[in-house]
Amino acid sequence: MDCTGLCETLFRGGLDQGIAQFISLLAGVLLVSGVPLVTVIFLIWVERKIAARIQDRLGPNRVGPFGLLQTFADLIKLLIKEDITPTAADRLLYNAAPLVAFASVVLIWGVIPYTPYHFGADLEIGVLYMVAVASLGTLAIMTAGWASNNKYALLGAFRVVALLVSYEIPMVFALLVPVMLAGSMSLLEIVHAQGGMWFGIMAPISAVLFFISAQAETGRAPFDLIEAESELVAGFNIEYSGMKFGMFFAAEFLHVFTNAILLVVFFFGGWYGPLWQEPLIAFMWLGLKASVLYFISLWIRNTVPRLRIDQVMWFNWFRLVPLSIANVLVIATVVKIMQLLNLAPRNLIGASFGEVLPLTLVLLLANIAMGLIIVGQLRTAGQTARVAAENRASVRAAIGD
Amino acid sequence: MEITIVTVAFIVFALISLGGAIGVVTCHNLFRGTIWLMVSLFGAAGFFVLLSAPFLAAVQVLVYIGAIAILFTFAVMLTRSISNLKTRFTRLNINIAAAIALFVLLVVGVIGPVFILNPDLQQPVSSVTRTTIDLGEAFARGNSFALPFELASLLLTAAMIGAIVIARESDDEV
Amino acid sequence: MNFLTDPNLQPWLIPVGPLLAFIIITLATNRAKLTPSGDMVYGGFRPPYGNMPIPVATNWSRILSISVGMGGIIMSLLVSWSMVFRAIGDHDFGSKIFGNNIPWLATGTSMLNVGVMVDPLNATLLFMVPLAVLCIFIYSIGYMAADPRQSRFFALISLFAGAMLTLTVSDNLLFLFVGWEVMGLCSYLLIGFWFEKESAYKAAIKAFTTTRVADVIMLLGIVYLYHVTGTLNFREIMYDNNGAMLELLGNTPAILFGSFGFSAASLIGVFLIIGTIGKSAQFPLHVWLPDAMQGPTPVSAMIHAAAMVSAGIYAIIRMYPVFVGAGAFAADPHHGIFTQPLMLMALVGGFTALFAATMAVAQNDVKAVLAYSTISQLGFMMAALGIGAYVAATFHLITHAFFKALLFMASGSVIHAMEHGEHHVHEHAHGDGHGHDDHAPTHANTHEHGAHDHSEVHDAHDHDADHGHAGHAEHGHGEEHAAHDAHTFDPQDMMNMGGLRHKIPVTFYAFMIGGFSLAGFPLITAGFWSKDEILADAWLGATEGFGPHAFVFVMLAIAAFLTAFYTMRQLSLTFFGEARTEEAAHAGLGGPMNIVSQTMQLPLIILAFFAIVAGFAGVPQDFPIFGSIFSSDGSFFFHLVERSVVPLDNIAPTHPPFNIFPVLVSFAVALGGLYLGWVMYGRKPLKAGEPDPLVAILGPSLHQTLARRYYMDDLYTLVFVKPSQAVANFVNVFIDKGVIDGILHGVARVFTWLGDFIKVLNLWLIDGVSDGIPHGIYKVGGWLRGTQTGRIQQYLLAVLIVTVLIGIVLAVSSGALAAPR
Amino acid sequence: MVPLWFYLIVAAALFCIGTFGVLARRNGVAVLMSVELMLNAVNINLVAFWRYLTPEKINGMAFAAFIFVVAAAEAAVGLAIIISVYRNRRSVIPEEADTLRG
Repeated sequence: MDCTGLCETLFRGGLDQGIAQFISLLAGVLLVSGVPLVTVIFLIWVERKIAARIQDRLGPNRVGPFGLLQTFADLIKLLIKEDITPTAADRLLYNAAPLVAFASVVLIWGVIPYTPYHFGADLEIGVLYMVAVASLGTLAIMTAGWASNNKYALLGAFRVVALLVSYEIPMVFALLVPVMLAGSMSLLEIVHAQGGMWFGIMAPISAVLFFISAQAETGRAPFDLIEAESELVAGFNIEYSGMKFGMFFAAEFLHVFTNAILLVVFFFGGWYGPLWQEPLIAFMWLGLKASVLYFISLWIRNTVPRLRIDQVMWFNWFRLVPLSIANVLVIATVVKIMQLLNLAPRNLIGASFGEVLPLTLVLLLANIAMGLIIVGQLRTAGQTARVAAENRASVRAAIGD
Repeated sequence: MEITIVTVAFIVFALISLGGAIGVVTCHNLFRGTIWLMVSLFGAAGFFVLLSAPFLAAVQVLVYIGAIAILFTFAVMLTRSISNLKTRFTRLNINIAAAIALFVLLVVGVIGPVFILNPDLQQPVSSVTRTTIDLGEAFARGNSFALPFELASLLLTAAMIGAIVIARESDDEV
Repeated sequence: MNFLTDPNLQPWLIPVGPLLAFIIITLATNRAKLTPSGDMVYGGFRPPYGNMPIPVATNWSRILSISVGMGGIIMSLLVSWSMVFRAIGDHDFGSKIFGNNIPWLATGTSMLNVGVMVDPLNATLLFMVPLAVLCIFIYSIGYMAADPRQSRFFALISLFAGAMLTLTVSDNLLFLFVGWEVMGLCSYLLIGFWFEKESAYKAAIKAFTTTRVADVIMLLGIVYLYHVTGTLNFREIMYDNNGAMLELLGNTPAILFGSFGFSAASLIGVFLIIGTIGKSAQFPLHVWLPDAMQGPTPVSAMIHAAAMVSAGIYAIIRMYPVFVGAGAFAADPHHGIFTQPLMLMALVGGFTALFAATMAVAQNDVKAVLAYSTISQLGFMMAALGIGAYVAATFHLITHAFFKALLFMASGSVIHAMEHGEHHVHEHAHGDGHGHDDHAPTHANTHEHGAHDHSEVHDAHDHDADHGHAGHAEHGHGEEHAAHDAHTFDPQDMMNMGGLRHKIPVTFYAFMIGGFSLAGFPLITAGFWSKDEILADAWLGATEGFGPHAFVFVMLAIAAFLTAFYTMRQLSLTFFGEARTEEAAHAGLGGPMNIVSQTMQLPLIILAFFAIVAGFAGVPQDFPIFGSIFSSDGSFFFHLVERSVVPLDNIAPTHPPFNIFPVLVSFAVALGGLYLGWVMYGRKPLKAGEPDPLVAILGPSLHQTLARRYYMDDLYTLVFVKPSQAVANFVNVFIDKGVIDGILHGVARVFTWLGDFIKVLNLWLIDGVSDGIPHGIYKVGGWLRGTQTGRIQQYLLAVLIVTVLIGIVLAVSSGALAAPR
Repeated sequence: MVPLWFYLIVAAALFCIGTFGVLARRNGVAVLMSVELMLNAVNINLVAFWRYLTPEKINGMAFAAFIFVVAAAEAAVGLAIIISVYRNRRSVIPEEADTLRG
């Protein structure tokens, strides 16, 4: 194992190499897992502020400047709260669930390339790893819902699992597109492959698909029927209190932001930005783009009403899944044809803007065509639904209901 | 033999997978059983990583833990069989004896003479390996695994349809 | 193996089209819907179906079967014509031929190959057959338009065409025989196509059995040939290594009559000729052909012109060198040396030509006349072959095919027109209330129904209205309808016709061309040239004083005279003068724009063209004027066929030098016959009900004899049918009922006694044992089923234990447990 | 370094535990889980053999992938069967589903 950077310094400093390696690795791990922990605290504040503004409120403004410290206050509150475990609960699982939930998010950060040089690990199968780890979250929520031995919790858990398992399918299909384009599953190479052109421009539909399914993965509105307060009191985490609840809470917020980052990495060129590419600037670009997307998701969350579970499922199985499959097929065909025509570089990594331009245009056209088809389809569906609703209403009026 | 990080990791994963397996076959509570199953499968995934098959590891986590195990939890809850059985086992002693006999046979009869005591199978793991890209190409190349791959997809489709048909409430019964 | 470019493989494609069409039509396009048979017309015959629902081909299947059939025949037409023109193109064609064969079945050591070939001889047929068949197809579209079984008709006729083409292109005798037999089957099915008519199915059976007799003998010949030579391939037998095989055949004495100077070649030849006599309806076995007129007219054209009868002659020409023979028993007809086969052919052919011509004179049925003339023309060919003039025979085969097909179809449209007139008459009769005074009202009623199935009936609907109960009313006395209809009006009887030339002019001119060609009208018609060839050959031999040639010449001359006579008679009776019946007065094909009339007239025009020009292909070179015009460098046809012949000098075709006498003779007989016919029938045409002047001339008894075909049928009935029936009756009464049944009953009684005894035995011995065994098995089973607990885990445990045991055994036995190495 | 037979031993143990589960558990779902364990043991063996004996080939990985497919199909169908059996006889105990007893 090579010994560079921190390890090298320590080694020169007279430490045994193995220990030096260990320390450097540990430092890396701590960094990678610490960054999100710190991030989430501010994320919560940001979210609350934005939600307040959207809902025409002030939001937290007492503790600290602009209520910046509000989250710390909540944190302390959660920490010092009594830690209740229901008597009939399955203790082990009940306590393990929050950890798994939070870990499933933090583990994703292990593969995210912040800059060309700063990343936890560059796995050959990064995308797969990411999806697999995310699926652990499902498990955690299921466990939590079941272990807390509460029917509302269990119902919530069922909904979560149904939701997540279903929406994983369009998500993975949407991720197939960047993987195909970059010819690799390593997130680092995917970002490198977007040096010429962002995949979000080559395949906007995939980006949208990923965004929607990510929104569902995190159980944000309009898919927030996991904790549909009005139906099942708080969903799977009804029995949780104190820091365990805090963990779920943090995990959710963090997951949203993580998805924003992933969206950037997969579709919006990671660290690439208009100006300099120095590591720090690159990190800023990543953060900036991620924040914009994060804001959009918050926006949607706070403005869109909640859907019924059957609507959610129908939308997934009858709209997203077919669309995502068709999307993959179309893009694969187009790319192959373009490569056969020598209009597209075999390997996008290191390809310049000029080289990928024709491919981009053609793919964009294909996507626009697909988009038009989808829109028309939705339009007709909506019209029929509206007509049906009006008929129902008129019938009701007729029978004086 | 010297203890390397690989050896340690191997031992850890072995403990995880075997412990999980024992948990699966012994636990009262089937929901825990599913959790144990996931643990065991996670250990297997670790083995795959050690064997430099990261793709398989990821697929293991994704497919087994993400899908199959969740399926099992559903089945457990749908059949209300979490802990509705007084006794866990049938013919415990015979079965234990049979399983142990099988293990002994495998170790003493096959693994021992063929692999342990065989000097030319003691070589360390070679450095050459194949990547996920090779696997993908193997699945796509006609003279390699393309046909089995398609057949596998066919099998999955058939299984899906069969599962739906079997598990669907027939319309006449309520 | 590229079937489209390689000329050696293309012959395979020739029969494929129609055969494929047969399969497709049979399997795919035979939709029929049950419709109450108002009374369907089956060839002018109304079966007493009352209102019984019968399957009628739907329009969809009609159209589809027509198009498929046409497609098939057109395909083979294109392929074969491309082959023919390619063949005519290159000049060393004949020495080299197009052909290809595959091993078919291994007979012991030798392998029997079947294959196809195109050589000059069957190239000529390949020019004629598909064209004629195509015309027949087109014709049947209109002719069968109203038939309830049209799609079946097209299937069968396609199979027929396919068989004919197979026979034509086959390069060995067995393959030829296959096509031959399939054609026999098809002719059976097609003659009996209207099996509602008793006469039709009787005729079918008659044709089938008659030809079968001949075919069996022919098969004997084939088998013997294969036994001697070990091959059936034409080239190998006759043409390859300049006739060694013929030498062999000629030198081996036959197994039968070997002592009477029969060589194997002769015996084989006689057998094959007998086969042909059956197929081509020569003298003793000609009886089936006139009856075959019961089939639809296109079938008559097919059988009597294009396909079947030609096949017989073709087979002989194909095997001609064998007949002529070589070696010790070699013949040289051009120098008066004959083998038995040649003699047989000369005698049979000459006799049949005259014999059939005399019968044709006295026939009143428009198709029967043609049938007999066919027999007689075939006699011409046989005779020509007998005297060695096989080029002339081939030539006559081709020309005859054209003008005879033309004549048949023309007569068919005449009949069609007559039936149309008949319906018109009866609608009319129905319309104004009173039919012919000799017709019962039910009869008019019947025909008013009969009007339905003709496409040119305009107001079929209001008939439909009262159709139902009317049909029910007729259920009771359906039979007498049949009888009634059968003899009320015969649309084929020439005595009922007359004056049709105004009604159906196209048919008239076509018929006239065909008739003149048949009669051998000098110089312009095809028939003249081919007949002249034959006569010239015969005359050449006769001048050198060979008996057979003289015989043939005389017979053929007289026959030709009669031919011209009855042709003229037929023409006059049919077309000239005034209509002798009301039906004839209203005859017609339903207007020129009618699809029926069009499809029925187009082929007539095509064939009329060929009936004239086909002759010019074979004009002798040294014939005055014409020779220099049409065959300045020798007769084209002669050269073509000549090239297909073996290089044996004794049968090398000799082209007789031009001699004025036979030409004058053929002039005389043709013109004389025509003139006589004109004098007797054309100049002052018959009035209605006026008797045939011929009767007066010949005297009723002789005329009756001719009309009754020399009582041949009665003779056969007396000689063959009656005795066999008597024998069968005797066998039935005495042998069956008396002896065999007696024995059987006796045996049965014995066994009954035995059975009673054994029954007693059973009760205490057998039952004891046979019940004990199942009981024991039951016990064992009951004990065994205890192991079938239905508990899967127990099964698995058993499996595991057994596995472990086997594993231990293997581990121990394989020494795996031995000390480590 | 880890020799091949480590993996084989572990896989054998896993297999035997799974066998025991299949044979002994009274609950159908548990039986299916044990089947999954056995399949995993097989998978480990396959990959181990591939990695140690024929690393230059791709077969080991490919077969493991196919085993995943088979496992997924097996789980789906098996659970469906168990659910329908439970629906019909209110029991998930294979021992009690013995309609075929002779």
